[in-house]
Amino acid sequence: MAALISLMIAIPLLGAIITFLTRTREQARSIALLTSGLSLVISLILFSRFDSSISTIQFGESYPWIASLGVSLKFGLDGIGMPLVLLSNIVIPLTVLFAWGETKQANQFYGLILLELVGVLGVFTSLDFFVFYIFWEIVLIPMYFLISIWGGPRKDYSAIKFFIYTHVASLVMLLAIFSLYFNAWQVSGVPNFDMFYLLKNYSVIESPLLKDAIFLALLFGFLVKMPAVPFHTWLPDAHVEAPTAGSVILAALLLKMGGYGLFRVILPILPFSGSPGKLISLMAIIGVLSILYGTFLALAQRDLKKMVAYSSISHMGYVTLGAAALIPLSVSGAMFQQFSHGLITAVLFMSCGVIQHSAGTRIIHDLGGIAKHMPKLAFLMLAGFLASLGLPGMSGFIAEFLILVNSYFTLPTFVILALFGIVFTAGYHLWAMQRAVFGTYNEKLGHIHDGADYGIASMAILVLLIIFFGLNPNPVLTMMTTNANQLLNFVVLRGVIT
Amino acid sequence: MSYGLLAPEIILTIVGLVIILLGLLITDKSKNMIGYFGAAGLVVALGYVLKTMTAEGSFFYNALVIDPLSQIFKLIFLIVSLMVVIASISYFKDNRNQDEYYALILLSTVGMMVVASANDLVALFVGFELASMSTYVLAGFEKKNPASLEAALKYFIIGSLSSALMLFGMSLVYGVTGSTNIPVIIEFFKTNPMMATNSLDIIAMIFLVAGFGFKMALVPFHMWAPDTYEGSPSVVSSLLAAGSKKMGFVAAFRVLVLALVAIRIDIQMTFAILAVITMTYGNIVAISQRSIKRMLAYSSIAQAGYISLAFVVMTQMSVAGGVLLALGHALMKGGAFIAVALVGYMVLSDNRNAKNLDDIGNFAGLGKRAPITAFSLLVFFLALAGIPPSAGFIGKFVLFYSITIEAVAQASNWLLLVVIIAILNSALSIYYYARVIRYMYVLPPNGEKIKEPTPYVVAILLAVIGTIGIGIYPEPFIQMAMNAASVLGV
Amino acid sequence: MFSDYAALIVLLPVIAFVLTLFLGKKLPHGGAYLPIAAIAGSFIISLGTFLEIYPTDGIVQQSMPWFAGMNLGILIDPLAVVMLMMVSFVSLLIHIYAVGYMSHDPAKPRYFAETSLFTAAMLSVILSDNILQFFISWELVGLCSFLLIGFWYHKPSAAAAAKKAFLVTRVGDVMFLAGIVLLYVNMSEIITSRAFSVGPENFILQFKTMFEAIPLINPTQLTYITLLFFGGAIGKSGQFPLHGWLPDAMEGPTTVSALIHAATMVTAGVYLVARTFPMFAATPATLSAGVPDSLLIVAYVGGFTALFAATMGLVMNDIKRVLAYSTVSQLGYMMLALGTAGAVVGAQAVGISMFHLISHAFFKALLFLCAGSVIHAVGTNDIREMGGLFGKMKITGTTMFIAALALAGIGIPFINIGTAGFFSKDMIIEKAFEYGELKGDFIPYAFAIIAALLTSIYIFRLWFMAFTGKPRSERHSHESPGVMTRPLMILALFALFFGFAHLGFYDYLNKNFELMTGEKAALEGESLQMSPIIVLLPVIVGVLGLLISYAIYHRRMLDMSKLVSTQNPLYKLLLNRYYEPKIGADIIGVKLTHDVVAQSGEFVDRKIIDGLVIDNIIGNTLFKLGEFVRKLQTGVVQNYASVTILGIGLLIIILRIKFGGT
Amino acid sequence: MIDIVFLVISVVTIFSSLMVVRAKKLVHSAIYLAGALIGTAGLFILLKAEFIAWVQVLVYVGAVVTLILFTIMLTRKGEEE
Amino acid sequence: MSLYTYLLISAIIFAIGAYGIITQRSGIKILMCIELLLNSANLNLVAFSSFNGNATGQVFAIFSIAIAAAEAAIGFAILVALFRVRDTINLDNINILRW
Repeated sequence: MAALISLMIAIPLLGAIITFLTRTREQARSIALLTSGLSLVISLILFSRFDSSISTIQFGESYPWIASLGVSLKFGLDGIGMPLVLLSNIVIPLTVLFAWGETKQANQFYGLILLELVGVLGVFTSLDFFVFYIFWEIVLIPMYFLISIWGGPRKDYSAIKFFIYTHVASLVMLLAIFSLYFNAWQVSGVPNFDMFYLLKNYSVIESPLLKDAIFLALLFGFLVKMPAVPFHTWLPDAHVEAPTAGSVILAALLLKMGGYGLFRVILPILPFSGSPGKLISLMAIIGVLSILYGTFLALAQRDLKKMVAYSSISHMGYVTLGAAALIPLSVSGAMFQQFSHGLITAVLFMSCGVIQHSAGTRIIHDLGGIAKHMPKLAFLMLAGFLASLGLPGMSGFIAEFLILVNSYFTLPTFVILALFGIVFTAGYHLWAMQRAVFGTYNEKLGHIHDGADYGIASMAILVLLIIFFGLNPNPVLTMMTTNANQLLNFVVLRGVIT
Repeated sequence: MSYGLLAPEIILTIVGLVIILLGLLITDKSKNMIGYFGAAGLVVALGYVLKTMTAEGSFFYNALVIDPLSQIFKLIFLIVSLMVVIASISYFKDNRNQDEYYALILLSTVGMMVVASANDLVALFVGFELASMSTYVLAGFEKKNPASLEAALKYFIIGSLSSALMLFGMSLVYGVTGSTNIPVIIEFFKTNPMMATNSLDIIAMIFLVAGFGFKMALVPFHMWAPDTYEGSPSVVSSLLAAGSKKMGFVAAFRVLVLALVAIRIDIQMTFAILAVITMTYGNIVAISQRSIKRMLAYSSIAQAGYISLAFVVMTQMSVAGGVLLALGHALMKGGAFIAVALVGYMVLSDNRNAKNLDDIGNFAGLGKRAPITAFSLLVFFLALAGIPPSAGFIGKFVLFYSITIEAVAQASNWLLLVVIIAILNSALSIYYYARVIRYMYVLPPNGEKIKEPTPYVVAILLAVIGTIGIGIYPEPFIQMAMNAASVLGV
Repeated sequence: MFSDYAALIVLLPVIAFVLTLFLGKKLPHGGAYLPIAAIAGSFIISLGTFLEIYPTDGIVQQSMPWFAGMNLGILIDPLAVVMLMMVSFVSLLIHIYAVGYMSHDPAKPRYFAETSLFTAAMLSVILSDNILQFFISWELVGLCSFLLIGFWYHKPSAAAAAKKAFLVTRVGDVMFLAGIVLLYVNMSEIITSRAFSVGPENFILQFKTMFEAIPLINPTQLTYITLLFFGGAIGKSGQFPLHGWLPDAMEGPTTVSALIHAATMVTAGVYLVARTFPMFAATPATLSAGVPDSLLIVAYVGGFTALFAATMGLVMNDIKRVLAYSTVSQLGYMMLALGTAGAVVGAQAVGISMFHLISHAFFKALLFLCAGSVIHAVGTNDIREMGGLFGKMKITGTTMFIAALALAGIGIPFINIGTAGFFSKDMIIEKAFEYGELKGDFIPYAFAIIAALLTSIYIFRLWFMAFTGKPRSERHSHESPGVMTRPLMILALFALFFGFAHLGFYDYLNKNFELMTGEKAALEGESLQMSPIIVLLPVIVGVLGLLISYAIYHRRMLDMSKLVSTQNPLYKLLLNRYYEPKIGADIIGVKLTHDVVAQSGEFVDRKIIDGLVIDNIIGNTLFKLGEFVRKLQTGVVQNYASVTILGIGLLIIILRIKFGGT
Repeated sequence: MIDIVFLVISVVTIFSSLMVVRAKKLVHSAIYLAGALIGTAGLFILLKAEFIAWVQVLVYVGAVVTLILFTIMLTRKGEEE
Repeated sequence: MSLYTYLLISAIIFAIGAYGIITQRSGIKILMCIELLLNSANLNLVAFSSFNGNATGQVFAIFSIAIAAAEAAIGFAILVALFRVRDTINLDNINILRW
């Protein structure tokens, strides 16, 4: 079967359309689960057939589309995209399962979730910049609706802020894509939006200033999505107001698009930019700033979900730092951090969702001792929090360890700064656990129930996966390392690092 | 000399006249059939244009030409008219004067089509006036409605002023060049570059810009547009925003682009400033509107700003982008106004004496009350905001991209700045579109679900299919636009 | 034969953990027998392995690649095997004891699951053949301690203590991690630049590889690396200044305290220094002549902690807190041994330190279990409310007295008869003296000898207050059941007689690093002839402490009320634990971090970045601008015409200016 | 001679145009408009475009001005102006 | 009589018309001013035609006169209709559509 990737994208798209048209909740959620499950199966097939030892594109597909612009529908996977495709396909069915009890406009709800899947899969697989951009933008729309229809009290503000903020960033990125495209066109005289082709021709640009401008525009597009401090303020708002499923998808998948961009686009052109040294420092500063800033802000939060949102910022800072270090293992560590954070943050947001649902509040001070009535949740939440604070044996540790250890070669100062964050990271996680989950039960909450079985089940699966990849990261780490090595061949050749 | 290529204009004229005749003969009740007749005429004309997309020809001593540029704009005009006519079948149902209405629409379409084909200033002027005058009447078609009449009056006054300005400009052009035939004029300018410093040229050009700019609703010639779009019957607003506006663009493409290139005046900067001011103004003012029609009007001004970026660099690519965006905008804006008309119908069916039919409050819960309309509006809004895959995205993409190319090629920082402003503007526009989307999908409905009348739905879906279709399969349209642009030889 | 299954030492308790966690509720005693059986299995394999490798001086090494050049592996050398046996054995006894102790707790399955995992993690620390796996297991130990200290999570104090334990040790862990980062960087530079071979059997962070590379590592870097490792050890072993969590950790069940503070977790820090001792010993001597810098610091920190913690042990009223400070103090001794003895006798110091570690494990576990038995009986932790228990709890009283003797290091010198503590602690104090003689620095010795006196005083104070005199509470108390007392008796035997194994133990452990790397690792110091008074002094202070306590707390010969009052600033300082909880938790933890840094960050984020820039400057300005520009649209058509005409005029003027012309 | 005629006609035309704007009463404006248009027709004749001049007089003066007068009549209410 | 004299007259009339449109309030007067504008354009066309020596300008002028008449008719019709519903043709008051 040749067209597995397009099939993988088409099935949820079809599923989304059918889901929109269904009338009952049962139909909607069954179809959503079925189609996302099918997509998962295909991605597992792809995963099992994937050859981790080569860095070239596998399962490539190409169909002509807009010939006059040189656009064609190109899809393919390599070690950068494959793990994220897998992650998307893991997270979405579990999100559907988690949100099994959704009653408000269920058909739209599940349909939008499936659309998100379509969008992120498209982003992670398309190899044509035009198509990439289209999927990149498509992702925004379902999320906007997820926040603004199923969101919390300030959903309007948050949804629109999310939309405009990230849209502006994408448009800036679009400008850079134009420039790349034009440049490549000038070189060859043939219009072509092929991603690798455009990136390869980046080095031909003569003006160093223009090179840096293009680079920064692309970087900006990705950093906003990640999000990195100081472009992060849309994230806490969006998370706080989004429904749990929305938060999960936002944090687990949408943020990963930014990181994906770093590896797919930024790193190949970094050595050829006008002033690589400065740009590397810039990325490193932003990375460390995000780590520390996110940590301290998380420490200041009263709302559990907001705290988790800031922890996302902090964790995504590691991705930037690892990418900026330009060491094969730090880069693969950063890729693994993306994968791992996707799983972990899903658990965290699901926990927040269950608590909100059962206790009716997420304010840490208003909770207290809920472990008494919600033992299963407390257990899984604890597991998630521990994974999030980088406990060894869970996937987050592997990623952070690789990043810290390997980034030290090129960015020692930044690594030392990042290390300071670790204690405080543990601090806010444990503080929240202690105040919200442990301690004396707050009788004001009334009698609360443990999370529903499907929610607990999906969280449990995620926790198992976190532990699995924490003990055995190789299934995804090997392919990441292969591609990181290939990416950094450029860098070494160019003499950016020695 | 065969006039076969002019068949669409001829068919529409005949159908229009027959409709007037029919109106005199048949009973008021059976007048509801006239709409279908008009639509049939439009479909035939449309089919003919589609068949002759790549045809070339020239008529009446070179006063009219058929070329890809004219054909693609005729396509736009015919599609818009068709949508408007179909929607009007519901909108003007049981109206005693609907025969005149349809006849006027068809005649104004003929006017627009003449402008699209015009190769002579006289033909251009005549077509312009034919289209304008029909639309003046259409804008004031609801004779009992003060808003409609006021809209018509304002439209008329500013419109005649602009016609006069345009005529004055044309007279100067004629005076300088001694001809009214556009190719001759261009040739003259090309061979007499010394004239470029002659202030008559500049004044003439600016008068022409003013005349066309009025139709395009460019700042500062835009003032009529919000009032007129708001006051006119929604279907007429649709025609004005989607069709008549494009007439200004095709005229500008025909005359201005060439003339300006020929005169070799470097007015890039001036046009850039006009375009930037136009889009920013449109977007900023649109933010605080409560009337959807008014909001759409301002958004239409903003879109005009984007399209007129094509004049800034005047490359084949940019003109193609402008044409594409014009095509896309015709579909999106036309569809959006028709959807607003449907909402007005819905509000009226709740309460016969309702005022402010297009108030944003009426859109609350539209997703539940009229799902097709709401979804279509969603598509239009997202497309207008330039979200892929849609006609709006493709148009903007090609356009912005062509300007970036020029910016890179000329190493021009301010051109790049123009693109950045344009891009930020298009992000800003999301703000007010999203507000309506929120009303439609987030807020609770304040009424029962309604049955959406079939004619409206057909018209809207036509636009939706076009909007998304161009977004998904843009290749033939890009080709068409490129061909059209190549006619200009820029 | 046993050594082939060495991995099972860790895996058995892990399996027991999983099974108990999920099936425990359905099994009798909360599934307690699963972990007991598993740990017994671990003990048997450890013992079997020991019996296999002891005669041949062999070691067990198994390794497999893991990710990114790291590996997972097992290393059983003398150092590891003695620890394995001790940990699995003590842990086994504590588990058995817990069957009785926890019999009334509804959350038994969770308890046994967690302790099982805890034991597994500790065993894994010991077995690791590389520093990364060591660190991972180390962290898991920390996790389990967090879970177990907060076992009664509904008690706010328990939840807070658990958090404190995790966070404070986390500070150390970050230093440890930083050390690993630095080590890794150095190692990989050595590997790439100096043709240092790393093969498929020879992984980058393996201890073996590390030790081989020691001569190639930049000495300054080596000092940093070892000090960062020691930072980790400080956190885990509760050394000053990261000692505060350990006494608070008494909020967990007493069996947990026994497990954590006697046998396992806290010793991991000492074990870390022992495990990487060759690196410590190889650091350059810049601070003091002839003493490697890192060892010097280890000695001082250990010595100071020994004394510092003992002072607080004097005044605590909570029976478990007294024992906790005692643990901190004894861990200080172990560190002191590594530092001072390391400087004079090289790698033999490991044996000296480990011997104290193991004997301490026996008597401290015994002390805790006895304390548990007492608490079980009287239902309070406060020794002021106990008294006269000896009559009712003969076994507990006797075994606890034996443990106290061992802790105080009582024995008869010259004929080498005495408790376990006598052999182990005296050796440390003697080596500290030897260090003083050789290096001219008697400060560590002074720390050690004063701490020994205080140790004796506080432990007998505890015993006399609890078991003698009149009962001070009305509560009916009774001896604990057999399942609890039998482990006490077994441990008491070890506390009494383990010391006699000291010579064999030292010999065996001395070979440790040679066995691994195949070469002699560290310097060999010649033994010094001690004067009898030095040999006698530790025992003398031990007996002196016993007598002082007897005098004050049993015979009431001195009135302590003057001293023991909150008017006395020294007493107040001690009772408030040198204000460490206040400084650590309130000022650094809450005020500085949360209130100042985090809140100002929040301010910047919400008010400046978000509020000012995004909402106000960008958002509101645009909206206001829109509202303003909107008003230009007056609705009067003449104005529209004016704008049109003015626009044309403006355009003409602009273009005229631009192009001139006629 | 032509010059004088031209001068007279142009002055009349410009004056009439100005009075279209300045006249207080609408009817006067309409009359002045007729004057201006006729003046323009005169200029047409001077330009040797007699046919256009005739069309101008017929269409403008004959039709448009009449239309204006009608409109003034239809939109007059009471004692306006 | 040079071409520029005619152009000057035409420009003056144009300016007067523009001035009227800006300042006047009565709808009818504004319409008249528009007629003036068209008239000035016609004058231009005829003048150019005469001095250029080709008849195109005159043809254009005829078209323009015819169109102007039609336009005027439509304009006045709108005014009358508006007068019926609003009872005024003072444009200052016709501003329900604004902002």
